[in-house]
Amino acid sequence: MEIIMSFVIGFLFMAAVYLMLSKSLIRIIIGTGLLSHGAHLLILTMGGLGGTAPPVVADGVSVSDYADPLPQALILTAIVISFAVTSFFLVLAYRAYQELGTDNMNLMRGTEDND
Amino acid sequence: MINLLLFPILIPLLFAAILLFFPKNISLQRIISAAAAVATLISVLFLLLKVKADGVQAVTLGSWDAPFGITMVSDMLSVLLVLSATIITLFVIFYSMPTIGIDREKSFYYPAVLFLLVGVNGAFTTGDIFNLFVFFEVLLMASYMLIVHGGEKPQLRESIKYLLVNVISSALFVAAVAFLYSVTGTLNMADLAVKIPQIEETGILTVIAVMFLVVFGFKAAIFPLYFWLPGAYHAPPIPVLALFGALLTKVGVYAIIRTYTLFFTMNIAFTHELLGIIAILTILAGCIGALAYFDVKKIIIYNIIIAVGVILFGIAQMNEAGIEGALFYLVHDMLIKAALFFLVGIVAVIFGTSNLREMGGLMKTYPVLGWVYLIAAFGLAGIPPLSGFPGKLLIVQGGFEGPQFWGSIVVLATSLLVLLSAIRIFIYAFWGEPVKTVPLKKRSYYQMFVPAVILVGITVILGVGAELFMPLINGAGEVLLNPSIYIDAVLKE
Amino acid sequence: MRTNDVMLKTATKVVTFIILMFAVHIFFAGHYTPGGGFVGGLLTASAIVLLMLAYDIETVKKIIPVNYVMLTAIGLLIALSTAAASIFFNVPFFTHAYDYFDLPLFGKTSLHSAALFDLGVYLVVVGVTMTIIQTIGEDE
Amino acid sequence: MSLVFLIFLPLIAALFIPLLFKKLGRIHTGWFVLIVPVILFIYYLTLLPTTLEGGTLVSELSWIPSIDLAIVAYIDGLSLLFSLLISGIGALVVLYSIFYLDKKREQLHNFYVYLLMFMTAMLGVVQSDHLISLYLFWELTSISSFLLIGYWYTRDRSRFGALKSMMITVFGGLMMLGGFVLLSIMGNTYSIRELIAQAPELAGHDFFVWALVLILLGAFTKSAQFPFYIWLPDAMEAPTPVSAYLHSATMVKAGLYLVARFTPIFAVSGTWIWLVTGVGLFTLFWGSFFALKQKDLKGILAFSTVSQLGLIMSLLGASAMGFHVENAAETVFKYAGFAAIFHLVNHAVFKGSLFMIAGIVDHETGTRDIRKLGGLMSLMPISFTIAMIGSFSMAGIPLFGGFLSKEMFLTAMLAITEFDLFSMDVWGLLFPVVAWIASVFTFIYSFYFVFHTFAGKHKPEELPKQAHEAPIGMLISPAILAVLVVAIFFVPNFVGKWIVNPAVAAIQPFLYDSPSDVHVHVAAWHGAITPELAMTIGIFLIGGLMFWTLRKWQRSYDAFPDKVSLNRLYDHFMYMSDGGANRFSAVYMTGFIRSYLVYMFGFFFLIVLSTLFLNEAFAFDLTNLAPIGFYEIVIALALVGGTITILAAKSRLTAIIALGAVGYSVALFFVIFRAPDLALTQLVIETISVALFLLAFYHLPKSSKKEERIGFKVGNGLIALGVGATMTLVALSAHSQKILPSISEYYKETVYSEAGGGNIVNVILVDYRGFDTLFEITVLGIAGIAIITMIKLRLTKKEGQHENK
Amino acid sequence: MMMFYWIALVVISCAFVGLLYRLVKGPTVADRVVALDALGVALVSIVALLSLIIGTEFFLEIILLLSILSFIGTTAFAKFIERGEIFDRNDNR
Repeated sequence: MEIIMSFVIGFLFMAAVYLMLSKSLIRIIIGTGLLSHGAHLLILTMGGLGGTAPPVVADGVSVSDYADPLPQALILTAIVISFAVTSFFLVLAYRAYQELGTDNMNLMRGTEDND
Repeated sequence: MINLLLFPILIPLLFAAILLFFPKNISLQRIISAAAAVATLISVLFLLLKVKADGVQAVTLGSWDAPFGITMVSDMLSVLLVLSATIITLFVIFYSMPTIGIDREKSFYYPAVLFLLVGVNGAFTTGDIFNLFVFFEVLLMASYMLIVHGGEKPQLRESIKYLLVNVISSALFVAAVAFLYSVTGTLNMADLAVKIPQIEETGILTVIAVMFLVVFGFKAAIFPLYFWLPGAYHAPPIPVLALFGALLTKVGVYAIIRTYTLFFTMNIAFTHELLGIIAILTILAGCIGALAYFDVKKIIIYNIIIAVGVILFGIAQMNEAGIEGALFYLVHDMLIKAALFFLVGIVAVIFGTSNLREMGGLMKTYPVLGWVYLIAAFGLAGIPPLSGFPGKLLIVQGGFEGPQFWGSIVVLATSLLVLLSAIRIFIYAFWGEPVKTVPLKKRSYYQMFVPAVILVGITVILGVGAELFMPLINGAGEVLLNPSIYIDAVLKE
Repeated sequence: MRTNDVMLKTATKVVTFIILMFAVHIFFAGHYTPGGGFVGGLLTASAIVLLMLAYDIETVKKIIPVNYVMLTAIGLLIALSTAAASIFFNVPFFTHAYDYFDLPLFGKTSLHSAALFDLGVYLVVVGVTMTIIQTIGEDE
Repeated sequence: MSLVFLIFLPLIAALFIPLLFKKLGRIHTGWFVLIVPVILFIYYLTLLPTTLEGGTLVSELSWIPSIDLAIVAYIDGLSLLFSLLISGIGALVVLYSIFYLDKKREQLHNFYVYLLMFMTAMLGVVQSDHLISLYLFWELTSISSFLLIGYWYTRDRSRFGALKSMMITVFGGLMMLGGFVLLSIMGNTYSIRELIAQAPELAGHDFFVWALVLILLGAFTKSAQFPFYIWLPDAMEAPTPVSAYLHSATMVKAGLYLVARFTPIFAVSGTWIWLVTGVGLFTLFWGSFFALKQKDLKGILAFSTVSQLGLIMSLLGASAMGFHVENAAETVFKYAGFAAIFHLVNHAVFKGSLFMIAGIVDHETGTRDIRKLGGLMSLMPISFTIAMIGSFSMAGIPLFGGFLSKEMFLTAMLAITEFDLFSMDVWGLLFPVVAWIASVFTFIYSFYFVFHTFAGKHKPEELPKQAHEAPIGMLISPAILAVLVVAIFFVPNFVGKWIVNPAVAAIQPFLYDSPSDVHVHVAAWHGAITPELAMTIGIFLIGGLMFWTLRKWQRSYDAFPDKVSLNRLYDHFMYMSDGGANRFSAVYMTGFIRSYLVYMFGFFFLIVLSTLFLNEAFAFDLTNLAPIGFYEIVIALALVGGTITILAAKSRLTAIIALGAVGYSVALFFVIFRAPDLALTQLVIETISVALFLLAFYHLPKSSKKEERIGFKVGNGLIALGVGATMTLVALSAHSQKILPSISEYYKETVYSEAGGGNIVNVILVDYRGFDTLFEITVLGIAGIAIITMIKLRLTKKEGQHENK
Repeated sequence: MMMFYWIALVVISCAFVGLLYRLVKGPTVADRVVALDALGVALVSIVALLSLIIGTEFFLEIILLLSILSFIGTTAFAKFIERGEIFDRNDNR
């Protein structure tokens, strides 16, 4: 399963990068969303997918059956943080559109005033 | 007080949370934020004494044994960086008061600065690789807020790029942590340092090490990952720029230093050679930028990149001179960059522009500013006996002793370009025929000038009185060169 | 345009309480079964959002007169002080204390300082989520 | 008195200058300043007997003992000679400047602070025994020279000259520092004396030639040797007292000092001898040749200085030959070292006076253009006399000090032809020939300088001011120097014994144990027509003839194209450093985030993939895998399908909904892989995110239909493929090389017993790793206030608040 | 019994895919909303079936949560269609 997941994750990263290279801001933000999905799944996969019971103490489950709880905790933290960042990014995009009147990144050239 | 080393993180956090209750009361915001920075500073000084007396301090949070809970570790390196960061934040708060504008002050500006300090201090102190990620996010989130604070057009435009790059680097960070966890099964840095040498197949670890280099390189703005920096740093107002320029890239640099000396040492011939080459390229790329633009802010901004290269070059040598030089230079660079940004900020305010070509003749009206700037510029370029020199000397020595002979020559030669870029500001803004300036109230001028002068004064002391600091730098270098000190402090309590 | 949304409003009154109850449950259950302050907080926020949907922002502000930024700050302070309490006992930061008690009605219950920390998390989550939704909602 | 303190005496005095200038503005500040060099000069004079005996003095001020940095003042014959020059000429220059610079119009406090700073720097350079303190003072001389040249900072030429001199000399200084560090690594000490003591061992070291070349770069740039001399003519923008002091008598001699000081270490090397002698001689020729092209009085002097410095440099190079010759102290090879020092003294004296005269001419006539000058002889008789003495000494005419040293120079050059090491026997003949030609030109430009200014027709209509003799005060200093020029001719051996011999002994310790061993007798007449005398006579004849016909052929200098000159090279470098860098930077700093991302992602996957394969880290292991279930495959397909939908989506709404679908699939993965907490959180967050997406993008216009170019798309696709492949490959390898057990077993075992909880994930979050959570909610909190400020605080409407506008 | 669960799962999955198609394709927003609501129900069933298959009770919270979210989501969407905005600033305008 881990092998399939590795490919899925690679695919997610690929799609994310492709989207981030496009000029539309919303596609870029969607790309960041995919990127974090990929990263979260990666942690889970790297922790091993072999557990047969959720990591919640229950009767009749031996310790080795639990799924690895540490990656799950890490993912939880990472999810929350990427949620914060994504919301910020969305509002930023919203404000940028209000001020700059575009969501096209090509029209948002920087201050690199090459004189 | 076993928790002493947490105070530099918790005090600003506490005060920042308190500040959220009355955003509109400016005077209270100012007083409390300054008080927070002072209190933090005091706690850092105590911590410094403690570390100096008793060696590396470590506390494992929640009383869980070392690899299982999160460990916070204060060795001399991290204390020094925390100290510099706190000093700079304190001065930035003072400098902000006359410059940042009432509207910004009413909109959670000071809490954001304190949150940034929380993140920076935390990143310097943590002993856990995932916790490092969390602190990175704290400081990044605060920096996102500060960079867009005010919502001016360039700010909005540049913060999108800044944000995007950092989101990518965060995702890669998480991925890299996942890989590392997969191979080693642990997250604690000291534990990693114990476990990594047990692994015989170093190949995959080398790959992971390179990934971490890329991840931290995004933050540290190494070649070719620095492209986001010039635009992003150009957008926000000067105090924020000073804060960013002095602190943010240094966190990335610190992370590289920590990981590359503590546990990614299994394949030095590959990883550190690579680091050295990248460092040299970073210096060169920074030099091109520093010379290319006639904009006071940009010139100093690109000098950040150059300094990053110089520091990493010292680290890449992995010998005593190189590492100690890099550490000295790191501390120096944080202070001098803040000071320089303060100074060019005043210049930009006086002229109402940051374009060098529209400046001139300031020497007639503000001679003292000119002299202070000149001293800072020479300090930046590493002219003895100012603070840039001892570090650079040691780095060059390290390079000559190490494998990268040519690197040292490049470091030396590019010092000239650094000097040229910094002196160009002097020649264009201070010399030449006077041009029209924006009238500036004496009071607000001094409110800006005094913090700048004190910071420059500190760098001068750091250079002339370098002997006072050398034991600290030595102590920091010793831990980096002998990871066992760090490991023992964390794992055998 | 005024629309007739009595159905929605009536349903909301009931559902909001169900959601809130569920949120409280999930918050307290977190230590032993899936859940915790984070999900609890988000659910609470969803309940408030539902209210906002059914009524309007001003009304909801009147019903729940809370400054969400302050709520966030309070949450942060609670979490921080729970963790920091250990400083006064000179044990490492974040050292939790817990014990089992026999309470009437509840039976054997564990009281855990971690729950207090989780309360901080809960408040922050509610505060932040609502801050975001409210500011965007008002700006439209 | 501590020597180090004396070095810093001028700098300490400088601190009081602004105060004196402000409070006692009526008295020219220069009078206070004058005290300092006079005190120093007198003190250094009292040290002469010590060095005559070969004695030395040391004093140390530690700076950073931990890394062995200190300021060590060390006086031997060589240092003392230079110290005397610095303080002596310094005193005369200050005296001169009192009359030269107007106390009302000039910013004297700045001027004298710079000048005193320079004095400290220069004393430091020549007295440092410690390599790093030498470097420190070396850079300080560059800086003070920068400030002095840029003294009239509103003039474009001043700023240009200041920057140019600093760029070139600091470059040399940095290279020299590199050489110093190499030396210190080789010898494990920063002390020059100790390095000299272990000179033989150093020669075998790998770094030896490197150190040699780097240090020479420092010396050549400072002493304006070819091709680095170009800064010196531009430095003439400085006030004339500065030119007299820094750019003829002292600072430019720092390079000579450096070569002299390091001769004992490097003399063993043929590279050293070739480089120093060759470059010196070529510079001598080049400078003297182009001096005649100049139209500016100070320009002529600048080129003359370049050429004279070359002369001394070549002598110093030749002096190193003594190391390779058996019993050199008894042969003709002994002359070079002595001649070098002797000429250095002579040059300082006559060139100082000439600069002062040039200043006087400038001051009294308002121009330095030699084409406008002429016939000043009758108007300014005293100046003319002084100028003539100086010029004749420079030309090497008897009765003036320059004759003696010039003749010794020819002797030394002739001696080279007899030297049979380092292929000198083949090329050696070139040296006297070049020396002779250069001397001819020296002769011509000396005459050119003095006679085209003072003789010929007076052209008052071309002069900005009515010319008349300078005030007496201004003439004192040059007159003193002129007297010295003559005096040296008559008592050369007195000067030799007290000043030159101790210095020579310091340069050539391999020849002499103490100054008293130096047996060089200077005489104007050797009792017969020696080859060198014949050469001198030849110089006079040919030189005289050519000067006579100067007007006819001087114009041929214009044939030298400006485009290929070294100045152009510098200008080009400076252009490259701004305009060029700007254009180059514009190529990649496009401001488009896409380009930046392309570089970054490209770098990322290239570096990681190459690391993966270079280190043979790729591994693929099928053991230890979780079984593949049917349902997992379905979800994976759903996820991939959702992603493809996003990629292909034409409308935003579709893309957003598809993102939601992907998020829900991820949540289902969490369900399947036994992570209920994650699934819960993911579900709520995904829902809220989708809502936020819709909210934020509800206002956007319809996305533009303009498609990106196919080339871009392919490029993007390749980059994306690279990153994706990297992640997959590394993930496979990392998973296949799970080597150590995870720490999470601990959590499973202790969660109930020690942490008092049942949900391990939650307990990790609030307890084991609660610290993470604390700062995770901090991040959330910051995001909250960030969003609220972003929406509420809008400064753009208020224009002109920020300097970006 | 397990067999039954699996069959149910497959059937619901098919429904799921169909609903997804409707969600993406539209053509009207109303179609999408209905699809979304039905998707929520399908998702609830899927998770429920899965937890039966795995044999754990810890997914019950997920089910409850999903239904709540689906309710709120549908409501929000419905309102969006009707009013053109999701939140009212003030009802009594």
